[in-house]
Amino acid sequence: MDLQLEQIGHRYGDMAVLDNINLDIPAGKIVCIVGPSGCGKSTLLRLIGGLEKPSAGSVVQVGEPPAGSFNPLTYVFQDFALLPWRTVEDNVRLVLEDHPINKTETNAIIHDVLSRTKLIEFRHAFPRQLSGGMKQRVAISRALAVKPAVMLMDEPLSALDSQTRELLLDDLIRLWCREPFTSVYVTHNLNEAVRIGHSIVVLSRRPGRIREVVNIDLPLEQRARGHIELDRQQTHLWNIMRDEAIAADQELLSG
Amino acid sequence: MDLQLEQIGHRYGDMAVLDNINLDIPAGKIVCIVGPSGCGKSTLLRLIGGLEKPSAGSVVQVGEPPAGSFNPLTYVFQDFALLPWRTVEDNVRLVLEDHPINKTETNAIIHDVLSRTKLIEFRHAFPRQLSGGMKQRVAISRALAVKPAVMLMDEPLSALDSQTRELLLDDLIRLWCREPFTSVYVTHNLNEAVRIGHSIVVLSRRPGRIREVVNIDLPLEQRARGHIELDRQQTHLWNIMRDEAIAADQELLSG
Amino acid sequence: APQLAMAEETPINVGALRFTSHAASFVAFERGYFAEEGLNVTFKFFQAAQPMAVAVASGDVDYAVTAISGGLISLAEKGAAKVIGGALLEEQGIDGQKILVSDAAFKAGITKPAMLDGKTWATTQAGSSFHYMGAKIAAAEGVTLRFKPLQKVGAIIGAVKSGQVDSWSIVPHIAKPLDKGGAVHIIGNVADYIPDYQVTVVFTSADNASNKREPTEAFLRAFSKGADDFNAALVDKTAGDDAAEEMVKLIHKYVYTDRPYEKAAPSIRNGAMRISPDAAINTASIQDQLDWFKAEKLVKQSITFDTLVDSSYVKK
Amino acid sequence: MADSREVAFRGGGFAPQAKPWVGVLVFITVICIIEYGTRQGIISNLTLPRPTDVLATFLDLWRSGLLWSHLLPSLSRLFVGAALGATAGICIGVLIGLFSLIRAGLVPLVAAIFPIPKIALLPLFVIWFGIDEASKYALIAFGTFTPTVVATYGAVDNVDRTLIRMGQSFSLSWFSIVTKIVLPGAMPGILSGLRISLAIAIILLVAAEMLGAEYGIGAYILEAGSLYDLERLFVGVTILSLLGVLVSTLIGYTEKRLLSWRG
Amino acid sequence: MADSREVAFRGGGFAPQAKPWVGVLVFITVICIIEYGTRQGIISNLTLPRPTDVLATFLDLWRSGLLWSHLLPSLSRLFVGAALGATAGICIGVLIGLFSLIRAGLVPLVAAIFPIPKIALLPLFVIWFGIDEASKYALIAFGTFTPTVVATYGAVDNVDRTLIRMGQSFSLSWFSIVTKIVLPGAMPGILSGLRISLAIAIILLVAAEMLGAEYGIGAYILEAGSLYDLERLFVGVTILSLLGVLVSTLIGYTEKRLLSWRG
Ligand SMILES: Nc1ncnc2c1ncn2[C@@H]1O[C@H](COP(=O)(O)OP(=O)(O)OP(=O)(O)O)[C@@H](O)[C@H]1O
Ligand SMILES: Nc1ncnc2c1ncn2[C@@H]1O[C@H](COP(=O)(O)OP(=O)(O)OP(=O)(O)O)[C@@H](O)[C@H]1O
Ligand SMILES: [Mg+2]
Ligand SMILES: [Mg+2]
Repeated sequence: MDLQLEQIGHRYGDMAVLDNINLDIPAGKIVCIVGPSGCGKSTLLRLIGGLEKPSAGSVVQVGEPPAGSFNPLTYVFQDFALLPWRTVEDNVRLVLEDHPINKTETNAIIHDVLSRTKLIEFRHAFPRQLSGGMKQRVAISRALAVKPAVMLMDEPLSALDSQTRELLLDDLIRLWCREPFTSVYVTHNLNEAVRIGHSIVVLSRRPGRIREVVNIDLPLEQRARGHIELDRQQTHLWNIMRDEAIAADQELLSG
Repeated sequence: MDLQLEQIGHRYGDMAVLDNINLDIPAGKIVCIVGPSGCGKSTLLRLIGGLEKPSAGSVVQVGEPPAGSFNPLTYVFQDFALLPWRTVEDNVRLVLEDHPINKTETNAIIHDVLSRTKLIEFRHAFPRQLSGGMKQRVAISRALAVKPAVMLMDEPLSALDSQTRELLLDDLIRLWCREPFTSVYVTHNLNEAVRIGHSIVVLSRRPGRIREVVNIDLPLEQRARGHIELDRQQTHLWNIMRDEAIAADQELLSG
Repeated sequence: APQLAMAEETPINVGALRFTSHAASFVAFERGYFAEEGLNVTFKFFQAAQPMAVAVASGDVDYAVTAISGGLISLAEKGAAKVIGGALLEEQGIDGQKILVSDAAFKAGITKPAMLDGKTWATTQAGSSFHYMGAKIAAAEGVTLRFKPLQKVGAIIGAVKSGQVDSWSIVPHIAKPLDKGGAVHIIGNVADYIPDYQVTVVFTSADNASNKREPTEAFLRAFSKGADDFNAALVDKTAGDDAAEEMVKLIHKYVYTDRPYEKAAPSIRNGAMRISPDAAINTASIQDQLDWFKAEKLVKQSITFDTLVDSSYVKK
Repeated sequence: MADSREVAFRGGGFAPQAKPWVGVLVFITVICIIEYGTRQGIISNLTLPRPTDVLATFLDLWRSGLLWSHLLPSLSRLFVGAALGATAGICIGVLIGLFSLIRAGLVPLVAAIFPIPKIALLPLFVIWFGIDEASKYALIAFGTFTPTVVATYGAVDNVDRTLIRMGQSFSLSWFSIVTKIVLPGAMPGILSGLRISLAIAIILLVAAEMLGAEYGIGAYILEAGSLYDLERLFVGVTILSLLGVLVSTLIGYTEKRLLSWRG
Repeated sequence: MADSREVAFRGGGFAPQAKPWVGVLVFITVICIIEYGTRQGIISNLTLPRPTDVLATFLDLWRSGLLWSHLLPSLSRLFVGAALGATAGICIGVLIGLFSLIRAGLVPLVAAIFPIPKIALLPLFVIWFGIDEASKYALIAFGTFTPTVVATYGAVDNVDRTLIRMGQSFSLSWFSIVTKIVLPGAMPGILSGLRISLAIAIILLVAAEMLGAEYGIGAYILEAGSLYDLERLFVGVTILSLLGVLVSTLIGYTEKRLLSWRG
């Protein structure tokens, strides 16, 4: 299943947030979206996932979602969005409860996703007992549990410290290599973008427009730390964005 | 004025947080502290600044603080710690109000530090109107206003998005190059550490002990992005820390 | 006999306060007069008279005894309550309600009601019997009083004891111990100013008065019997000491229950005032009270004696 | 692209939208139903008064000038009592927030005083404070005090500790930290506590005016109640209700001015 | 190193420490002072009763068995009334939190009802609910209702919207979102609202028992007040105060059990 964004525009009241976004999200690929703060990255992700209706244009789903997918478009949130009153296991169970599957199947799915993220031992722990990295791994397990066609990730690593972020980025890459998934991955971190993105979409300052789309052909498994090609791409991206970032940082926020 | 940490140990109740820390902080140098989450970096910084009393050992101040320093040991906090009900200018004024200087002097100091951080235009804005980068620049101005002998910085950039972080790191380096200051700089980000640290102290998992001290001789102004020597040092640090980071991330938090 | 007319016992609710002035009902109940009339009485006790009046209007209580108050007249005007008989009566010669002054006022030389000019007079609420008594005394003596509404008898006692209001009038069993304690002084009798004052009346809902004649008459008969016993034992004291003792014991089942008998007995004896024989109504007194309420603009001008009283039940 | 379709919308909701006219409509409907019911006799005149009669009674009260004779003493009692109670409450609350010893001593005392009904103490208030204005002020002050204390020390507790540590790290004096960081930081919590305290103060007006008040909205209500005059009772209750709305609006306005930094 | 010295400590403070014995000490001191004062005659017997007399009165009450005759009806009124009011309040509060239309219609109504003193409506309660238990339940329920509504919709409003969006993003049904996300998320706020509502319920016990109650702590207090019997008045007040502490402890316990996930 592919996604196509067709001339998407969005406004909040008088404020234009996104303008004329055209983009293809092919199956099995990770599309990264980068851009200065407030340029509408999260908004774009909400439009793709159907959590908000675009003011103009449309998000089109091409082809059927794979059979057995409970929730074709599935989010992973920056702040994990775990229910603090449910254990790890029950947080995953939450998203399966509304579907017509029996208890053994549910337990099998939970076991499967928690072992893929190495959380089996912690299945009875409450979120408050987990470190940030573990919380995000729970959120990823939960997303995997509904067998998504597309994973929509909004800065999934930015709430973590940079060491944990390194570890989790490796985990994500390993997960993708084992079984490729489609993803739209919003990030602020250019290093993250060049490590995990098959293509990187650079948005301009608000109202967000597509400045450039950078494709990186290097297979994910070969993108080690400090790879020369990646450093080159990262510096290229930084040069595109530098002025926008300075301007965005110097702006007084309204309201 | 130098600082010397002598056999510092610290416990909270039954929990040992720091153990046998010996460290010299020479004047005019930036000492970075890195280590896994919860290893006691912030605690160590609080001990150095006199905000907490160490359970064992002592922090010794060698030599007099420079004349005219209102607050020899001055913090820059991760979450900015700006008073939301005061404007930029008044946030800086706050820390001068308890000192016996007259109004014109105060205003001159405020003007000076705000222009060094390029915030003059925004002096009447409230914190809520500022972007994260600007807020941290206000916090840095406030720290500069009291003419500190040592700046104690607790992950000053980690609340910012990575593009703003790049910009602010450059600003900090430029500030230091213009007028070298002494600093203890806690960070999670190894890239930040190799870019700004004259020496980098690696702490072990809790209870924090010094694993290694890495000295980088390259002058700050030459440490550009993607410098080979820095990348090498960064990878070296990552290798020291990797296992600690994994273990720290896998730990259930107590309480 | 009336009880044959009714196939089985009629259940009725009687509202009461735990005061000696409600003794007629207690006696009629304890001595089986209600049962003889085929009435199965349940007492509903209240902390104040005003909610009791409202409870009669709402049908929660069938019969009750209370002072004529603005509230009762208003309920009668709304077609919800009717006075059907008389109860407590001021009578010259019998110990009745007392006029009190605070110790401070007494020391300042106020020893007669005539000297109360410009002084404060405690009432519970505007339109209460205290208000009426004060107004009548003031009119008779040609003085002006300032009325202080204090809502609760407890608050009034506190205010009089501490000298914050100057004067008040109250039933003897409260007045006498206060006087004895020295904090207040009795300076007169209400009966001297309002002769034959109909202090309390028996009333019921308008519906009972007009549509349930039989049980209403039965109630009044039993009530009167209780009143006769009470008057004989404690007011006229014609029944002898044993009867008086027995009467006090009977009443102690309802009043001052949490005090030992020895402490309660004097209060019960002190509280004995005449209850109108045959529940007769002193029409003149009621008319006077009604006129006063109207003059004070506390009730609607359109109310007549017959709105308030159903005089078909008892002798006037 | 035979099998292509738009992504379905599944967000929205759970976000209240302002619909001010609905509130007005509800009030009008309720009043109309009561008017109709009382006119038709479905609602007996013992149960509820006719709204038009209440209005007429109110207009009478206004024209006779008595409205002001009742309203002004009540307002001054409310003002003085609430000012005393709130000021004392804020002071004690701040002290509790700042000093562990005072907290340990007073918090249980306040907790024990809170559930005491003020009307139970009416006879004592007469002795303690007399039956003039002092006892009314005292009763309202007493009722306003406890909730203000609780709200205030809660607000002080909730002041961001990092801001306090910041103040200490710049070696600010204790006094500066309290006046420049703790108090402004606690202000939002204190103000929202005042919303409740002042509503309680209005409620206590009736209890306060049980004590020898001839004039005052509370006294007016009590008299109406004792005369079972429902029209006047409802006029009084409506005035208190409007007073509540007014006070709440005033606090909203104060919040807007004092807390303009929240944007 | 002639001029070397340790860094001065300047942190600490602004963090309350538990000192439970101080509270106990304060109570004991206050009681001792009153005892001494009344014995010496510094405090007149009109102003405050002697604590030992209060205790003796309490013991009498206990021995006579009347304590239970007064306490049990009050407890059952409190329980039924507060349960009714709190349940209705939580339901309406959740509805207000969930539906904009209901919010727009009911919030102004609740705001208008809040400042109405319940004692002003006593005569009406008799007509509406009679003089038996129903009117006492109704009065307490009515008084508990409004603060519970306000606390509940506040709690629902404060449920983290990202959790709700998460639920929607997984296409959970509306019902699942409400029962599994909104209600558990609002629970801490609802419970802390109940603290206030139940304190109010205890306060209203006295008002409720003005309505034709023979037995009950409120009736006991009223009778003591009307006889100006300070010992008994204080026995009653102390019982209510202890009841308040008990209820607050019970809520604390419920919080601990229900909100164990907060750790
Ligand atoms: N529900 C909303 N109502 C009104 N304005 C909104 C809403 N959501 C977002 N905005 C505004 O739209 C703009 C874009 O927001 P968005 O969150 O999409 O930016 P972003 O690129 O994700 O920023 P960041 O990098 O900080 O996460 C911002 O100015 C924001 O204030
Ligand atoms: N005031 C305190 N009382 C009790 N325990 C504390 C206190 N402050 C910190 N700790 C504990 O001490 C340990 C070290 O905390 P500290 O904040 O110094 O770590 P850190 O290295 O700064 O972590 P991070 O990288 O997450 O900022 C943690 O386990 C923390 O929970
Ligand atoms: Mg975003
Ligand atoms: Mg830290």
